[in-house]
This record gives sequence, structure tokens and C-alpha cells, in this order.
Amino acid sequence: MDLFNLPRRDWITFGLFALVVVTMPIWLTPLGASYPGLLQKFAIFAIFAIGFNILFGLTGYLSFGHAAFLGVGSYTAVWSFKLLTMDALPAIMFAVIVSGLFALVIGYLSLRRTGIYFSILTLAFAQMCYNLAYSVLTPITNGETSLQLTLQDPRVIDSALAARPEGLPSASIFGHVFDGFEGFYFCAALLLIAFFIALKIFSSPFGMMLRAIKSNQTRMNYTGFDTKPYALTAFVISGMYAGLAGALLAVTDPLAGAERMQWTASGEVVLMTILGGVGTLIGPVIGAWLIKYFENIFSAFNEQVLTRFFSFLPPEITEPVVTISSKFVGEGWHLTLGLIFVLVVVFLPGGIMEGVRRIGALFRRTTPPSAPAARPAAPTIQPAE
Amino acid sequence: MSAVTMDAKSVSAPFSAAASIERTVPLEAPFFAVKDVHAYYGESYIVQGVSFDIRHGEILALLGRNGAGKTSTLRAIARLDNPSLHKGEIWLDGQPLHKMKSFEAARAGVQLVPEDRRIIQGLTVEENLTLAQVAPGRGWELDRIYAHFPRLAERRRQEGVTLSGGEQQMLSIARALARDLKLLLLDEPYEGLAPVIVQEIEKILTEIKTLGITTIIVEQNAVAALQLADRAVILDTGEVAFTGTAQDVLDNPDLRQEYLAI
Amino acid sequence: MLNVIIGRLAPSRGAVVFDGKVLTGKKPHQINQMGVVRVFQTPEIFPELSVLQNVMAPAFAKRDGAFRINIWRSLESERGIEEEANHILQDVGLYERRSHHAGALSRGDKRRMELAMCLIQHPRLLLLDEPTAGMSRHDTNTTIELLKKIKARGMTKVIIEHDMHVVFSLADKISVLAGGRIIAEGLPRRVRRSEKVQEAYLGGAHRLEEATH
Amino acid sequence: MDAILAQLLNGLDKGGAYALIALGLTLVFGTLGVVNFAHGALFMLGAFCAVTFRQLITLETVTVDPTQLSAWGAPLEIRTPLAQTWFGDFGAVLVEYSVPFSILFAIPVMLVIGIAMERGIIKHFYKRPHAEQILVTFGLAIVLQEIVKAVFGPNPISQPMPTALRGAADIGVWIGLAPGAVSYPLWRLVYFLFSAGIIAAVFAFLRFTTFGMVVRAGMADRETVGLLGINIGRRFTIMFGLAAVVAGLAGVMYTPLVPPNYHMGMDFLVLSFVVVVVGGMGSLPGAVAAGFLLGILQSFASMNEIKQLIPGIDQIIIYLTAVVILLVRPRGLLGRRGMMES
Amino acid sequence: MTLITKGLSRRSVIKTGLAGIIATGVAPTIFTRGAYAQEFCNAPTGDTVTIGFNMPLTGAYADEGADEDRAYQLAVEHLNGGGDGGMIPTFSSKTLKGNGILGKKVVGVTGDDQTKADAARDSARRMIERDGAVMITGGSSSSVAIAVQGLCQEKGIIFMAALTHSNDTTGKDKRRYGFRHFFNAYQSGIALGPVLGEAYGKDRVAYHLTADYTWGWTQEESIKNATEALGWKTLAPVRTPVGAGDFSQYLTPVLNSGADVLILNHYGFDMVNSLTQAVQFGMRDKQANGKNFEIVVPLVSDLMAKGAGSAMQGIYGTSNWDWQLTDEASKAFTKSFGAKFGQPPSQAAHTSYVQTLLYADACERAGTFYPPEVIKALEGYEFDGLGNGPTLYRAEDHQCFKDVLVVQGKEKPANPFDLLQTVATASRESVTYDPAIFGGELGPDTAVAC
Repeated sequence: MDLFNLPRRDWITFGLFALVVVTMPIWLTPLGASYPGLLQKFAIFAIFAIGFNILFGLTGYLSFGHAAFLGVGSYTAVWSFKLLTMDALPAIMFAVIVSGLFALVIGYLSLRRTGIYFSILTLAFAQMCYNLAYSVLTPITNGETSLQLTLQDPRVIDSALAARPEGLPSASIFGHVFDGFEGFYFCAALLLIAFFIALKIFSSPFGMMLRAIKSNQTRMNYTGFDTKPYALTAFVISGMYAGLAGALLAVTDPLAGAERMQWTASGEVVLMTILGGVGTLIGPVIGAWLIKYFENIFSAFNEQVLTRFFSFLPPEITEPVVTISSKFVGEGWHLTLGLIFVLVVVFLPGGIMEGVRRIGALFRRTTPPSAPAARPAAPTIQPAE
Repeated sequence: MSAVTMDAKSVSAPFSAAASIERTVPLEAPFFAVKDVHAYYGESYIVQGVSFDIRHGEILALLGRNGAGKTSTLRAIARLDNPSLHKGEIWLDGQPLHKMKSFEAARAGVQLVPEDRRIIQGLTVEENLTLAQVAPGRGWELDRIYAHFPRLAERRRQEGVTLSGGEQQMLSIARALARDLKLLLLDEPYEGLAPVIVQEIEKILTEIKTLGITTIIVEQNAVAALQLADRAVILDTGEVAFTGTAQDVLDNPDLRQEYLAI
Repeated sequence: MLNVIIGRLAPSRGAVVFDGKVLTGKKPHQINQMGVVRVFQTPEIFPELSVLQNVMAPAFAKRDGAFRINIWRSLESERGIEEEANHILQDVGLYERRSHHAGALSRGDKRRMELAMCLIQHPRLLLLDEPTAGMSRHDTNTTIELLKKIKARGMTKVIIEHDMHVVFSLADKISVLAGGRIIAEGLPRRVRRSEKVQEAYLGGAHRLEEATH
Repeated sequence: MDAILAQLLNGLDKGGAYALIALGLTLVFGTLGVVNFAHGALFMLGAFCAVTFRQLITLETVTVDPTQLSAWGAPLEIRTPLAQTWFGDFGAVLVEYSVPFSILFAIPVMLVIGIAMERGIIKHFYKRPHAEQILVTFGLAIVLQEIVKAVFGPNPISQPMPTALRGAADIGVWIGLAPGAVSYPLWRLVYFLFSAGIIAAVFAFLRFTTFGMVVRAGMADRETVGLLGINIGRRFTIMFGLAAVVAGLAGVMYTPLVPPNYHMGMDFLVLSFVVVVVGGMGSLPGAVAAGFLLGILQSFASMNEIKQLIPGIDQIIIYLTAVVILLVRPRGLLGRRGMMES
Repeated sequence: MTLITKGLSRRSVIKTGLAGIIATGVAPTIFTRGAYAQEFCNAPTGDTVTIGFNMPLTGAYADEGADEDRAYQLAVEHLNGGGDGGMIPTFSSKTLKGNGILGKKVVGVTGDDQTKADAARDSARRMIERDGAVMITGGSSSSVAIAVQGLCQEKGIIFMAALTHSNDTTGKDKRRYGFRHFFNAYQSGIALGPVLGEAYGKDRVAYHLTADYTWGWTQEESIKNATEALGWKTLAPVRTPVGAGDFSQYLTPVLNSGADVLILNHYGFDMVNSLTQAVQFGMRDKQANGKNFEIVVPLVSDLMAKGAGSAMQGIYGTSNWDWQLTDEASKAFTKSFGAKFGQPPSQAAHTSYVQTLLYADACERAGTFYPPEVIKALEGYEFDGLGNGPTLYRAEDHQCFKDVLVVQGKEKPANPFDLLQTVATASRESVTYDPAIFGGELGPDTAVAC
């Protein structure tokens, strides 16, 4: 069957990735990140970054407005909750479709330009969405207050099927409400599906076309390809990934705020992708995890935590160490993030995945006989090395 | 490297260590030397171990088919960023060019007149010439240039890029003369010019020859180049295929047929 | 001239007609889909892809048309196209290097690969812009042999070439252009004799004679 | 009519700020080919030069008197200003005119910061892809603003303008309208004149000096300028420093209008990139024209009459203009072909 | 499809009329108090109890956030028996003994809400899910308060809102698990109206510049109603984006609009900027309609007044509390805060501190951390001695009712913190309104396991 037809190597990648994702609640415990809220974020932003990488990593088009699709997905999902049902599946479906349509329109217009002009066009569209969501579209978006569930929501399907429950309902799937870790596993399942589709795209002729567009778009035209629909398809697919991520944000926490669409949010996914490694399969996921980890864990450190952490030091050293390190955590976590970016970009232009590859190469050099030969057909496909 | 016929001088090492430090070199000794130069455009291996040398005041024609690496060799000598020099030495009058950046090479006396002339947009004819005299090492004064190139004098206030092709070529050569130069590199000086203009440029180049400026000329029109040149080097896919006098090439139909297709 | 045919430049007047259809005004990919394929003077390739992928891509254009979302089949299960590509790579002598990065090839190899990229499309009209520039003598001869072989398969070709040796060993009909005009046209031996051609194109052969005397 | 005139003034004022920042950004892009996401941070650093200068000249000796308690229960502090003690009346003038004086302080500081930034980090990124330039300068911007936050705290620090320049000027009277018809804050007029002056100075510098000629030549064809023996890299480094000074001065003069805080640069960054692209990447006149154009458009779009006609237009006008211009004119208003298109 | 609350579904006895609306579906099952000790989210098990402090450490309201942080440190210290006890001795309820809450030592965890609804919910979730916070408090923007309040309702965690002034927080978006001590825009309008009428007369034309979101709209509405009742006319309001920085393009049209009063419905740094810029436009020296042009800022805080500097002098507004109040409780709090941090507390610090104490007290009185019981203890609670005089936590909407201060920017400050003077006090009775006017439903108090 074509659908599950993947090279063995990609299956291994997928298997390992699935194992890592499924066991996240375990191996993240010592890192203090094993609680549902953050785990869900890990899964959701990994989807977002994987989708973004399909556009940026494969075609080379740098979109600076991808958060708009995330926001559209969230709003659509919350509206599905409010109007129809608390079931997550229709919400996700609608979100993916609507954000796909948005991506189609914005992509169609933006892809008329290339390079930084494309980036600025996407940025401008996203900023327009953001500003309108904040002001004029308040009836749809509830402005700065964010779109939330209310007790007065019609929820026509739910009301027709069962008596209205007291209080605010939670998102569910076939009547089953997630608690924290179930919510994570639901997101993780979707992450695996999303990852699988990305794997398929990366190893398909379609993926090769996208890479060829990145490599030499003019040549693609003279080779007989109409590159516009290819780029547009990639744009729409990645917009749908963003919509899925947005929907999942709403499923795990039924609220949609305009700031999800702000350019800083779009910038964040760019950073995630580049930090992890553009054009690699795993890189964006790692980038997403790293940034979300920093944002949630580092920002929560304060001087008490640091004092406890450095308590093994002699007291006269502890204080200066705590003072200095406190500049890098808590409120100062952005400083750490900025420094990491600068260091990664200066020393590891290919992102973290390049670092992994370099280490891998070192390791291989020490054990030459087992060095695996490069895959003959596709040296540029670098999944999960 | 099948058809390499090196002359005796170029085989022997052109510089001893002592000579390389010496600033003034006797006329007979090689004034300029390229030793085993390898250069890359990105990942493409373009110049694959080229060596030759020139005596002071000599004109060398660098010939070869399209894509043989002639322009790349000139650019490598002028120390431009592309192609990047991976190996080899370039010596001009005792100065190690291979250790320099392009602006340092230019100060050391190398002047490249590029294939596409590279008149700078937005600058007048006069500004294009003044630009050459900003860095230390002035050559001809503007008056002398204008005396030699009256057409440029007429158009000194005009924007350089609006000149005709031949005038641009003159400006490009004049710009090189405005610097204190020891080695002139001419890349396709006749390319794309009408025959009348070609004659005019030829006249200028002949004049330059009489001034005794050491020159390397790359030209598609091999015959024209060989008429001007004292000696010739033929490149084939980035390697030296022949070194000899210009007359050797003209007298050897097989050589011409094989490497120059004339 | 080739740029006009393949749609890179638009002619101010006149039209390009191929097989009864007007090419002018068509987009480059449409022209390619009609079977007009070009080898560029400076190699136009996909430097980030492997040699094999470079050659496979045009085969997809031939098979699937200008646009098709082909996600569900893996690249490695496209056996037919891979074999065809391998075959052509053997023809041009790049089979051993099929998994190399195309960007790392030498200029001559890039040109041969580009030739392979065009041949895999079985074009009805093949435009060659100095196909042997940058190749060594030996490679040039190999390429001529290859082109002769293709000629035997009955493919129309237009060659732009400075190297008259190549031209005369391949062409059935020659047009000589100078300054944007056709100055001579016809069978090779007649063109060879034309004085205008000698003057404008062959590097002033009469001057050569003067100089050698 | 009066309202339109007032709004036009406001647009010119805003446009001046946009143009000034976009000018510096274009200068860096045109010379070094670097997309500098840290340019907003330079603007912010300029503003904090003014803050630092004022804090230095308003330094006070603080002595704590533990015997007396303030109204909120802390020991009473006795403060003596240093500037007045040392310089007397001049100290008072210095404090009064701290913002204009800090220009003198900001020029060398920004020059050094700019040159250090270029030599330290940006020079390694000339040949790297634009995406990496964006990332490294973005990271740099974060680092710079976080350092400022660590030193000056997260809150805006208001900078008083000189008393003489407070309040509004009755412009209407100058052009023969009724008194009070069109009045505009004096400092905003000063800001507009200042930005126009700086823009003119930058253009004059590039037009009429040899250094400027070399830089223009380098922007057009860096390689050839190198072939003529000019160390263009060093001159571009100085240009980076100058761009930093231009951004910094824009920041200094902006402080009395909006109290500076550590993230003010980021707020301006996106806007200034839109301005640069609308003007055409690498085109200095384009950047200036686009700056004024967008400033005026934004100002007019904020008028009630227009907002009632098209709700929300004031929020999106800049981006809408950018989209329209880029779709109609692919390279912006005055952009060059092929610049940044891949 | 039915809602299944994991763990247990249990409601307390219905007390209020409003709650009747919700009484559908599940029948109440009543257990004895001791039985449900472990059956709600984050029930404290060891000898400590964790409280989540969620405030803006970065962003536009960082100033307020920093002061809230100080207040929380102080509250934790006092609850655990440290320091001078602050307002604990003056508090009318005497349950707090300085031994933590119910004998468990209080531990605080902090999070940065970035003044963004999304980030605030993230941060609150982290404190609930990872750190085991049994109560969340903080926030200094109404949108954040409403967002976090919604989350807390879902998670069954009590949310003691700090600085939030929108009518919606205890109006249409009110929640059973959310409580607000701070006053609201409606009360500001009632308190401010008479003072404005007296100072500026009955014949005025007002121009509103309004922050374009829930709080701005409710405040604009409230002030419009209050001033129009005086006889003032209102021009079409102008909405400005939050965090605009430069408001000049919105201020320019004011001058030629025919208005003679400018009402700034802005908060935080937006207010600081719009006010100083309005003054730069010469609005305070201007004459319009034969009267002096005036500016009103309905909600002011001492921190904003500090930011605006001299621009604030003489301008009217309302405040929840001021450190210069002379009652025993205010003096005790100011002294305690001033001694520890070297500066007087802001109203943000005050409300944060009070909310923490009120929660602790409610737990003590309920004898448990079980949220439905704590909610019951807070609903309809009447107390005094926390700085605002006698105060009621109204059961219907979880809004506190107390006197509202009308303040004016001081012309000649005696010290850097002497910025506002109280010019009038609106009595608790006068600012009490019918909870029905804002609608909304509190929802159930069902405990939720996590």
C-alpha cells in the first residue's frame, strides 16, 4: 500500500520518534517539565514547527506570518465549541479547513513575490489579521479579552443530544473528557500523524520538487514544472499544520487570543525551526521543545530556587553566583534565549541538528568499519541523523 | 596535462627565498609568477594547478576554450573573493599576492580590467576615475588620462554607465592607468565591440605596450591577442596545456585546432 | 535567441513556431511541456540535490505534467524513473557519481549532467547552448559522440557553439548570427565557405593567415 | 481643513521618525548586504544614551538619616544633586537641556557600539544566508534589550523636554489662519526638523564627500571598488557605525515624546522593515519617501471621519499599503531589480 | 454527549437564587466534611500549602507586577508569622495566627503572565499542574484576569484577582471560583460624576479616547453614563490600540473637535503616554467653548501618576486605596511595606496583599482547603480592618463593596511618592448596584480532581 510505503530507514526514524514522544512524561520528569500543560505545548508547537519547516525547509520561502494560521485555527476551533459541540474532532477538522483556506488566499497573493518581499507580504497579512482581530473583528474574536466559552453558548449539537451540563464544559472526544495526560496523548497522537505525513512528504517526489524549487526555481520552470502551484501547495499544507496546532491549543485550553497571531509568534516558529535545523525532519521539533522549555521552566526560576540550587557552594560564593545567574533566568530568560541563538547561529549554522551530525561524524570516524554509506538516491534527505 | 610543453625558464623555480624578499628584481628575472594555483567557485574546482611566469614589461596572452578557467585565473590573481584560492602562490615583484586581499593586491600594483568593464553605477566618468586615486598608489593624473582619452574628457560629467560600450572599455582601462600599476590584467577587452571600436582599443593597447607595462591579456579573439602578446599560455579545463611564445602558437595549426578551435 | 525560444525573453516582434503551435507568450514550463528543452551555457542545475535526483526531476515533469502532488509514493519506489535516470547517467558517464551533490561536480560534469537532464525528457526539440564549453578535449569528443548517438534517435537539435569543430561534426543545417541578424544559412559546407562568416565569426581567419606568414 | 493640516503635520512628524530609522537600516543593507534585525535595538540604545546621560548629570549623593522616618516608614534620605554642586548654573542648564546635550554623548557611544557590533559579530555574516543574518541580529537584539532591562529595569523612564520647548506652537497663525486653528507641540516640530536635517546631512555626506563617493561606489559594486585598492570593508564598518549613530540620534530625540523602555526597538523594527521594503530594498531615497508616505497615510487613517468610513483602517493602513505596493510594484517604490529576491 | 467531570461531581447546598439556574442534571450528594479531604485538585498534603502568584513581570504592566510581587512576599511572611504582621492585627477576623494557613506553612510560586491572556493561562496551568498551587492570585489586566478566572473555574482552583477594573470580571464573565477585591469601572463612574460636575460644571462636551478592549469599553460606558447624567454631551468615542506608544495621531483631532473635556480611558503606560502627550499638545492651556480645557483620567494609580509626573497635577480620577489614608490598617500596611522595601505600597500591592489574607482567612473559617467550602466562606462575607473600611464580598457576583476614593494629582508633592490626594470618598452604599445589570453566571462550585 502506497500510504504506508516508506523506506526502512524512515520507519526507524518514525519508530524512534514515536518512542521519544510517548515516553516524554517519563524522561521529562527529572527536567521538571513533565506536567500536562507543558507536554501539550511541546506536542502542539512541534506540529507547528514541522508544518512551518515543510514550507521554509523544503521550498526556502521564509514566511513571517505563519502565526496568523495558528490564530485562525484557534478561533475556528473555539467557535466550533461554542456553536456546535465540545467534541474535538469537528473543531480540529474545521480549524484545518479554515486555516487552509486562509493559507490559500494569503499564499496565492504572497507567492507572487519571492525573497524578502515574500516575507514582508506574509508579515503584513498576519499583522493585518492580528490588528483586526484586536479591534474591528471583536464580535468574532472578542478582542483583547480573548475568545472564551460562556454558559450562554448555543452548542446546538450537544444541546440536542444531552441535557446542558452545569458550568463550562471541557473539550472531549466522543463524550470522553481529557484530563491532563490524556490531553497530552491526544496531542501526541496527532503529532505522530503530522510527523508521519511530513516524513512522507520529505521522501516523496513532491518533496523533491519542493527542494528543487529551493535549489533553483528558474531551472524548475525550464524543466517543465509550474512552480507556483507547488509552492502554494506547500504553503497551504504548512498553513493547515498551523491550523491544526491552533486547534489543539484550543482543545487543550478553550481560549483563543489575538496575540497568538502577532509577529513575535510568527518569529518564534522561525526561531524554533532555525535553532533546530532548517530542512531536517527532527530539527524543528527539537527547536520547538527547547524554546518552550526555556519559556516555561527558565522563566519560573527565581532567586530562592537558585539559592537552593547553589546551596552546595560555600556561602560566600553562593550570593554572587545567585546574583549573576539570576540575570539569566526568571525575568531574564529572554537573555539566555538570545545568547543561545547568537551562539548557535555563529557556531552551528545548520542548527542543533548540525551539531548532532558533527558529533555523529566524529563518532563515526572513530569506528570506521561500521560507518554507514550515504543513501545513494538522496544525500540531501537527512532525517533524524 | 597531455600536451604540456614547458619552456625551460618556467620549469625552474622562478624565485629563490632570497629573491622573494628583494624588492627590485633584475629585468631578466621573472617579474611575476603564478605557482601551482588551485581555485574553487563554491564547490566547483575551476583552476586546477596553474603555473606560469612573466618577465618585466612582457605581455602574456592567456588562451583557451570557453570555460577553460582563463577569467578565473585572472580573478584569482587579482585576489577577488571568487574563486577562492585553496592552494598555490602568486608573486608580483617580490610581493606575495596570495597572502593579500583584493584591495591589498591592488595597492601592490595589480589592476584588473574586467570582462564586463564594471563601470560603477551612479558615478560620473570623472568620479569613476577619481575613485581609482582614493587609495594610496596614484598612477596617471587626470589631465594625462584626458589627454590620452579625449572622448572621456568630453564626457567627464556624464554618468559612466551611460557611455557606449567602447567608451566604457576605455574608461575601464583609463581607470586602471589612474593607479600606480605594475601588472595589468585585461579580460576580453574586445568583447562585444564593433570592429571600428576594436581597432581603437587595439591602438590604446599597443600604446600601453610601448609603455612597458607588464600585461596579461585574455581574449576570445586569440589572433588579436597573440599579435599583441610576447608569449602565450593555453589553458585547458583549469590546467596549463601549453606555454611558449606567441609566435609558437600562431605557427602551430594543430595546437590552434586542438585548444583554440581556429 | 535561445532565450526567446524557451520563453525567457519576449520578442518585440515576430513569433516562434514549433510543430504548428506558437511558442511566443507561453510560460517556460508550458514550452517545456511541448517538448522543447534547453541545455544552458552556464550550467543550470539543482546544486543541493544529488546527481540522480537532478536527472529524475525532469523525468517527473515528463511523466506527471507541470504540476502533480505526488506524496503517497515514496521517491525510492519510483523504480521506473530511477532506472531510466541511471541508464542515462551511464550514457553520459556519471553513473558512478550519481549520489554526489550536484553542486560539487566540476563544470564539465555539470554540463554533462544537464545534458542528461534534458535527454531524459526525450525532447522533440533540444536546444544546446555551447554544450562543450568548459570541457576538456577528451570530454568534448565524448560529448560529440553522445550527441551523434542521440541524433541517430531522431531528435531535432539546435546548437549554439563557438567551437566550429563541434558544429561541423554534428550539424545538418547551420545559421550564423551576428549582431542579431542571420548572415548565412544552409548546409555546413556552404556556410564554411561564406566570406561573411569567415570575417565575422571565425575570429578573422584571414588575419590568422597574415600572422602565420 | 485645519484638521487636515494638523494631521498632515502629524504625518510628517511620524514619517520623519520612520524615515530616519529606515534610512539607517537601508544604509546597512546597501553597504554590507546585511539584514539587520538589531537596528531597532540601536534605536533603543540611543534612547538609553539619553537616559544614561540624564542619570549621570542628575546623580545625587544620598545620605540616610536613620533617626528620622519618612511617611511610609523607611529611614529618611537626604539628596544633594552633584551637577549643581560642581558646575553651578551650568549644571542646572545641563539638566534642563539634558536631551539635546545627550546627542553629544550619544554620537561617540553609538559609533563605538556600532563598530564593535560590526567587527564582533556581523562581519562574520556577510556571506551567510539572509535567514541567518536575521537570526543572529535578532538574537543580538534580544541580548541588547535584555541587558538594558537588567540595568534600567523594565519600565519606561520618562525624559523631560526643556521647559522652553514644552507646549504647542500655534502654526495656524504663522500661515495666516485663525489663532488656535492649528497648533502642534513644539518638540514634535523640533523632531521633524531634526529628522529632516539628519536625512539631508546623510545625503549630503554621500553626495559631496570623497568618503561618500567611495561608499556609494561600494554600494553599487563592492568588488570593483576593492579592485581599485580601496579597503571598502573598513569604510563599510564606519558606515555601520554611522547608521548606528543615525538610529541612536533618532532614539535620543524621541525620548521626550514617548518614555523609552527596553522593548521600544522591537516595536519599531517591524514597522521600519515594512518601510524599507515598501521603499525598495537598498534604495536610500526610497526609504525616506516610504517613511514619509506611510507616516502621512497612518496619520490620515486615524482621523475619525476615515475610521467611520472604513472601520479599523488606522490599525492596518501601513500593512495594507505595503501589500498593495508590493503587489503592484514588485520591488517597492524605488527598488533595484534582483535585490533580495532569492 | 455529557460532561463527565473526572473524580467526583458534588455540589454544595444551593444558597443563592442565581445558582438555581445552574441546578440541572446531577443530583447533589452530600458527604461529611472530612471525607473529601483528598478529593479536590492540589489538596495540600504535607506541612506546606502552595499559592500561585501570577503577575506581569514583563510587558506594559511590569511596574504593577513588581509591586504585586512585593506585596505577596510580605503577605507570605506575615501569614507564616514573620515581620510585624502587617494588617493581620487590624483585620476584623481574628483567625490568622501567624502559623500559616490551617497550620501549614505558606509557600509561594511565581509566574510571569506577560499581560497576555495566553501566557497568563500557561503560567497558571504550570503552577496548578506542576507546582500544585491550591489558589492562584495576581494579574493586572482585565483580559488576563478573565482568562485566568476561566481556567481556574475549569480546574477547580480559587482565583483571587488582584488588579482588574473591568465591569466584566465580576459581570458578564464572572465565575464561581473567581473573586475580586478591587473596585470596577462602574463604581468609578458613580464616584467620579458628582466631583466632575462640581469642578467643571454641567455644560461640557466630552471627547473619549478609549483603549480598544473590554476594560476600556466598560469604563467608557460607565463614565459616559455618569457624565451624561450631569448634562454633559459626549462626542463619538475614539478607540486606540493597546500599547500604541505614540498617540499623537489620535490627539490631533481632539483640538478641533469642539470638545472641552478629554477623558482618557487608558491604563498603565498607555495612560502615562497619552496624558503626557495630550499635555504636550497644549491641551491644559487651551480654551474651548469659553472654558478651560480639562483632562480626566477615570482610573489612576500612584504608579501611573509617578510615570506621568507633572502632567498629572490637578487631574481627577478614582482609586481603590491610597497609602496616605489615615486609618490604622492602612498605616500598619504602609509601615510594614515601607520598612521592608523602602517605598510605600501602591494600590496594586494593597489589593494583592488583602486578597491573599482574605483567602487564608476563608480557609481558616471554613476549616478546610476544599474549594466549595472556601467559596462559601468568602461569599457574602463582611469584614473590616483591611484599609477600605467595612467591606462586603457580595455573594451574587464575588465583587467587594466598599468606599471608593476620588483623587486628584497633587500640585506640590512633598516627596516622590506624594502624588495623589483624596478629594472625596464615595460611600459604599452609593457605589452598590444591582448585580443583574451586568448579567453573567457564576457557574457551579463543583470540586474538580486533577
